[in-house]
Amino acid sequence: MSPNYILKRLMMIVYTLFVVSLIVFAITQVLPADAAVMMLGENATDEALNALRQSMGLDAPIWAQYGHWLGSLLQGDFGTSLRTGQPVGPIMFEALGRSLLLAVLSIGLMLVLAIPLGIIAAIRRGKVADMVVSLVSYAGVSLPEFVTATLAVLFFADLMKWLPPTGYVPLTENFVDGIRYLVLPVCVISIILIAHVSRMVRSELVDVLHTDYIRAARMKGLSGGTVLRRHALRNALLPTITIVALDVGYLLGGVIVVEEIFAIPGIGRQLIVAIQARDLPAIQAGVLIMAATYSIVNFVADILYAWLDKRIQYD
Amino acid sequence: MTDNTKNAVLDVRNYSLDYKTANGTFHALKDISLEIARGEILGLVGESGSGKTSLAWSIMRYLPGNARETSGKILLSGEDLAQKSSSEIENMRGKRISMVFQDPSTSLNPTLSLGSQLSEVLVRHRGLTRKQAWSEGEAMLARVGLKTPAAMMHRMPHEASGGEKQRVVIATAFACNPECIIFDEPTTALDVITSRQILDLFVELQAETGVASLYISHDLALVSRTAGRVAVIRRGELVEQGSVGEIFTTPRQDYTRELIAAVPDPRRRLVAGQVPTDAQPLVRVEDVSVHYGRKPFLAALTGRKHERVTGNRAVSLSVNQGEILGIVGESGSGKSTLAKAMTGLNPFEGKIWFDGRPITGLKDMNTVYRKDVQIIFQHPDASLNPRQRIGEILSRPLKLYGDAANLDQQIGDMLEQVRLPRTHASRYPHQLSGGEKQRVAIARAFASRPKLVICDEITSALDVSVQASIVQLLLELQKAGNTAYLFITHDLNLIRQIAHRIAVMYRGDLIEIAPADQIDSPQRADYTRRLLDAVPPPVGSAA
Amino acid sequence: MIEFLKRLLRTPQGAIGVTLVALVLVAVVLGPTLAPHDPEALSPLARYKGPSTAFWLGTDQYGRDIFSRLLIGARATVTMAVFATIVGTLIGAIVGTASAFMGGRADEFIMRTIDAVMSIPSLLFALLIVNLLGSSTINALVAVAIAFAPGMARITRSVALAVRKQDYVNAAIARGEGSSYIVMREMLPNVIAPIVVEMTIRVSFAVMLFATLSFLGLGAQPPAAEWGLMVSEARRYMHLSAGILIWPSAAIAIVAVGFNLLGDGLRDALNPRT
Amino acid sequence: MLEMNRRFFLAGTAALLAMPSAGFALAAAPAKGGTLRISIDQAASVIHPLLTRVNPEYMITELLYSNLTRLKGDMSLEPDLAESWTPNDALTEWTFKLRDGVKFHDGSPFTAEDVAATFKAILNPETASPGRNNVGPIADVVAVDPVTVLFKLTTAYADLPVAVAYPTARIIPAAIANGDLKSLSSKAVGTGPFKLASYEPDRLIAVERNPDYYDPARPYLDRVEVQVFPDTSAEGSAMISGDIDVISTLQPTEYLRLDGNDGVDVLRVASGQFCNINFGCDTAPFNDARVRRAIALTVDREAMLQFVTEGFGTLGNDTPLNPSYRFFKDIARREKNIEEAKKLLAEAGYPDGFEATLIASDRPAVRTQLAVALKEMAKEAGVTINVQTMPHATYLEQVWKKGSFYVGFYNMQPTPDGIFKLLYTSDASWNETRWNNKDFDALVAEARATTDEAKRSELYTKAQELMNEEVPSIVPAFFDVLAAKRSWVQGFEAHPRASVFRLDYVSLTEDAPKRG
Repeated sequence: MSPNYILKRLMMIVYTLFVVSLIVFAITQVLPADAAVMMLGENATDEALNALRQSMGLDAPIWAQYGHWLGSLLQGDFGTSLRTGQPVGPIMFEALGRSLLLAVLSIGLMLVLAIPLGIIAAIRRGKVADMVVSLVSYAGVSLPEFVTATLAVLFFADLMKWLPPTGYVPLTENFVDGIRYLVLPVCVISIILIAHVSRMVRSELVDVLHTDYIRAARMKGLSGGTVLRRHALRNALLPTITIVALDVGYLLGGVIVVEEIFAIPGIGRQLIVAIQARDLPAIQAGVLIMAATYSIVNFVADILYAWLDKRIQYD
Repeated sequence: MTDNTKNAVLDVRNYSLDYKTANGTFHALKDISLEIARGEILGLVGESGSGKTSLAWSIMRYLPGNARETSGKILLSGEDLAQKSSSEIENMRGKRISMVFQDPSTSLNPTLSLGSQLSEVLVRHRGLTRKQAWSEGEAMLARVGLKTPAAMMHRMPHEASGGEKQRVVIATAFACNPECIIFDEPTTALDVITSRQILDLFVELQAETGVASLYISHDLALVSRTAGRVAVIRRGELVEQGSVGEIFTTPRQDYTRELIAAVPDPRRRLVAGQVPTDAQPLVRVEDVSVHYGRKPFLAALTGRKHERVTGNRAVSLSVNQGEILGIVGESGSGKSTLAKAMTGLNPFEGKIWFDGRPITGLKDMNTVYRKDVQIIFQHPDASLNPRQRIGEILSRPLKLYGDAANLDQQIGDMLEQVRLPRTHASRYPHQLSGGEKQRVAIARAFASRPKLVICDEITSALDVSVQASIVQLLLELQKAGNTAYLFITHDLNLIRQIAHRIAVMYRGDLIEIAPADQIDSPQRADYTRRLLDAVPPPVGSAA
Repeated sequence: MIEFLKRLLRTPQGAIGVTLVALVLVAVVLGPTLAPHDPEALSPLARYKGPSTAFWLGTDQYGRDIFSRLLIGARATVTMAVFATIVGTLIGAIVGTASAFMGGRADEFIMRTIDAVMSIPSLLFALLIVNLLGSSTINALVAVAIAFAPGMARITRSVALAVRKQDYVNAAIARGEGSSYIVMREMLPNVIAPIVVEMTIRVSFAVMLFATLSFLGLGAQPPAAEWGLMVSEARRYMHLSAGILIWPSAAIAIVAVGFNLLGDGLRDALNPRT
Repeated sequence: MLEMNRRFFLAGTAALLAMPSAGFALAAAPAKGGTLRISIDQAASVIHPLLTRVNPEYMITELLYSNLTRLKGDMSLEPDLAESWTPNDALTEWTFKLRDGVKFHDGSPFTAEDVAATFKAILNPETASPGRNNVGPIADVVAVDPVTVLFKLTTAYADLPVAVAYPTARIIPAAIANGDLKSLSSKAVGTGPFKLASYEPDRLIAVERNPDYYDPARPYLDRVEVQVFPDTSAEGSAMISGDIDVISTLQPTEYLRLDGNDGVDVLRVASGQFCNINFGCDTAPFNDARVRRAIALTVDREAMLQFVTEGFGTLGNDTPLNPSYRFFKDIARREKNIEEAKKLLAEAGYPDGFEATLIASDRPAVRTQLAVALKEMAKEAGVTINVQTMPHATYLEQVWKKGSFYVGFYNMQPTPDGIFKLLYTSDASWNETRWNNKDFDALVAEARATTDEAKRSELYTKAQELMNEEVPSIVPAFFDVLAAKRSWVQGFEAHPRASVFRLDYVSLTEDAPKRG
């Protein structure tokens, strides 16, 4: 993998962020909301509003506003929230931290469950086990997160009282509680992905098991188990890296809903609140940060893949 | 092991195998009986679908779930393999009986180093530690004639050439000095010269170890010079079996005769000697070069110049009216690249003169040119749109080049012209056999009564007998329309049979062009001679 | 066609999928005629009723018949989802195929831009769009369609590229066929199959997305009987009567599973290897 | 005598009101200490005491700041920073005597200057305080001496002591009021019972006891953690699991769910909080009172009460007043009468009804419920209503105060004058209906300046009758204010005003969980 390739990918990220910034700026420009009104509230007099618009440069032409926004963005200034009057950047990044914790745990759990399921399904292809696995995965994709979340809370918290229903405790504050609060949301999020990934693993492994080199390995007298471990899994699991990375997009989406229900002050919550309150700077920052996260994750995934699979020659 | 080295190492007796499929039972092998003694090579010859590979898998005890062994037994040194437990089989595989596959690039795990793939078999069967196995492996690589064994051990498959990889596979097969090795078309995927080297290696090792070898191949010529005895298999049945001499000189069965007859033989020229080189050639290719690839990003950024991949380097040649010009060369020699350039599938530099009209690029290739220059591709299943009926496929050229009047009539004629029933018009490609598909492709090419037809390896995907008939057809069409062919192939014997002149290409360069009958003269270029040496001397000379 | 249907029904997935989807389609087509009650009629005295002979699945917070609402809602829910997916797919397919056919820098540019758009989670994207256009079923539809388009474009492109390399396309070019013929007659028919599969599976995603939008108050408008809306409204009353939540959820699940299975079935049925 | 009465009624005195309100007398002596977790249903985005807009925000500033006066559970007044107050005879000037020795959180002393500066800031348009029109017709505020403030009014105003209890009339230091007013967006400098410990608008706002609070007895709690729960069902679950001690505002459905859970007490108090259908009285067809009355006649109020409050409320009669208000007049209730409605529509020129789009914001959910129910009810009279919901922000931006047919939702105000001046008079701060009825304006204005109880109630009665006749907005039902608490919480009551919480009176029993 050449430095050439890495550089190219980095440039792609920059381009991505540029496009996203255009999109989000365009959207926030036409959102039915007046930043000044949002800030001062319904009781603001016109003088007050105009004064504020001036100071916020809202009366400048669009492109100028965009330029200004991008400029301050590059200096790490995401602007101030119209809702709380506090700088957006720090809030968003803190929130992002929490969301990432949620996301990483979810992916972890998902992999722990999805990969074995996929493998079982693949080697018992067409047998009962296979059907069971696919049923499980279908169950996962059959309900929107907000329903699964609701049911989960009803059962595990209200009924069984095993876990705290909702809320969030920073791990730094109290690790054990923090984890206990995360269990349900993490499960809800991972369920959706398990379906996708286990099916992925299954099909990949099925393909690999039909390749000549697997046959060749068996012809060397290696047992099925050894062949699976030494030869098949590695090649079958490699592609999952990319798939999982792509799923991060879907995951971040799911995180939005789950955070709303479980009252986790992650970036998803922040965005919902921001959108509901027409807090334009917050929306812009939030979307950009999400997009950036997504791109970076995929970048890392590609590098990892290229590093693990020597075959691929990138120019 | 007992001392009965006289007796057969591998002994297949009245063996029959069925496959249960959705549409009924399929008899893959019917009452097969053959023996291979120690130190003997049995060549198993058959066309695709004849069941030769099924036999290999049954011997290796690696059969799909829907396989049913209806009769007979398979004995290895007297032990009935069918009786053995799966663990016993696993202990046997790779140790007492091993296998060499057709394509080394697919039979090696792309993500494991060659060394680990070789040494794992030693660890498995000879109980060596990884370290011992590794050094042992190096020794073996040396034995199979690899120059730098130590380095080769650490290479990944994609870092080694096809020949090197196949040597590693062979080394693995011989690793535990097995009693029997099955070679499944071990050279088919390789280039002429490489396969020759692999073959030599095989013969050498075989002689050295005296392993009983079952050599499976579709290539009679090749088998004729490696095997001691030959067994011809067809539709799951052994047609006949005997020493190479008997089979090739005095075949008893018609099928065997056809097979032998079908094998291309340079001494049996199928075209009249020279075509008169008229004043102006039909096509003249002038310094045509083709490059691939775009400047990579960083290079573009830094303005650093970078070497583009070259497909053709300043190739110049000409084809006369009604001439068959053969182009031979190994894969990557740029034969097909030239063909693509001439049909506007590749951008190219240089000039092509057609009928005295200069063609400098895609833009110059007008309908007239398109009509006059047609191309036929290697794989008919790829070149015929799976979602169009034969009728529609054949109707296109007619619609494009002139008279679309009473299409059905014309299409019918076209089909008959290539010896296909008119009714095929209503069929889809996947309902036809490989040979039939290629005939359709040919019909499509000739629909526009072209002056030049470019045949890009059009027979290499087909069985010998089919190939023969296709070639037959092509020559008839050629005579009928005095069409010129640019016949691209890697099969020297074939081209020597049918071409007027032969152009030899190597790594994008045109080495030389020579009249077909003088291609074997000693003053040919060195590479040309190496090519000729590599191809097995045609059948019959063995006798 | 018949033979194709046979192939489809041979796999368990295909069989179950077809059955479920057929079930849903019946509701879509005949729903209004089958519905025993007016789906919007309030009955203050019959609120939160459990299943009974009068109300097969019980009543909701306004005393409306849940069963009738489900039947009526099938149209709003399923047709919307299907339609949104189709629109999104069409946009995607056109962009993707064009991009693949153009190749070179243009292709590069289009794909990078699509990647960029895809870096915004589709739910979030849909959220923004609906906020932009104002919450209504149609706008939700537009949002979902737009959110789907990039992904579909990507898939279409990769398939199209594979087809583009096929010799029959080369043959067509060498024959001097026009671009339109090559794209329409040679390429598209071979591109469509995998697209259809992907589309079928995405319908279930669309249903989810619609539901989620309704949950966030941005989807269909009350008193519409759109299932997602029913579920999200029901969350407030589920402690008074679980049925309000369970039945529409089950309905959604049926659609989702149905289309997923159907998609897998199609994949196998359309696959030449099987 | 009348004089006496008047003084007796109007002048608040510490002597009278210092005694703890009846509710608490019964409870055991409150234990000190402990951490209370109370939930709010939306983020407290604004903690600037003059700029708060919603109940959760009011809760936070109530913890951190003090007003001059404050409302007790029975809506009667109790002194806060003011010890007593007296008007002049014309009711155009009010004098407030302030507590001595009170300190702000930053240690600076609290004086009359601060009061004056605060009110000037509230009244300054640049501040854009929502309370600007709700603190009374104040012309000027003068600090007579450190413990005496004089309010000069533009007109006579009897309710000033109540008006200054308005949630945005929290007293802030003069230094900040005249200086960096914005700074209060992220910090808190008040005289309230608690100090700001941490502020995360969307998760948790924590406050800690203010040791220098003017009442050494209060607050009882060491710490209050205000937690944000965007999802009401989740909020309920948290209460059941004992994660939170108090739910400040409870949905009827959640009330029914929590009721009967052991360890959980559900609280309920009748209130003037209501949801209404606002007509734009200046736009057709709603500019015709007959049309408005006709639609009002289609409403089955008992059913509506069930639909929107699950029965936790009182029937409305198209005026914003109900028994929770003083001066409420029980006029004959308007009952569902489709015939009459059809007749009125015909007279108004809509014999076969008309079509209209009713807009409802998505928060709180009752708005939509009301709209959907009305849609069905109006059907019977041939009026076709299309319900359109929208995100609250969009609603505020595009519909609120502008629209001609939409759903409103309001807290109870402390006085009739408060609610009238807020919504219905021509000069109302939120003149949603553009009813602009001169007679009504006159009645309200006169009532403001009237001190005689009988006279006043007569004027308000007229006003209510007029309103009920004209129907500027349909008020089908009033909501009880609902809340829930764990049994280990003492001294918390649901407050009819819904924006008053009095957490400084709350204490925890020993069986409350010990928290950090």
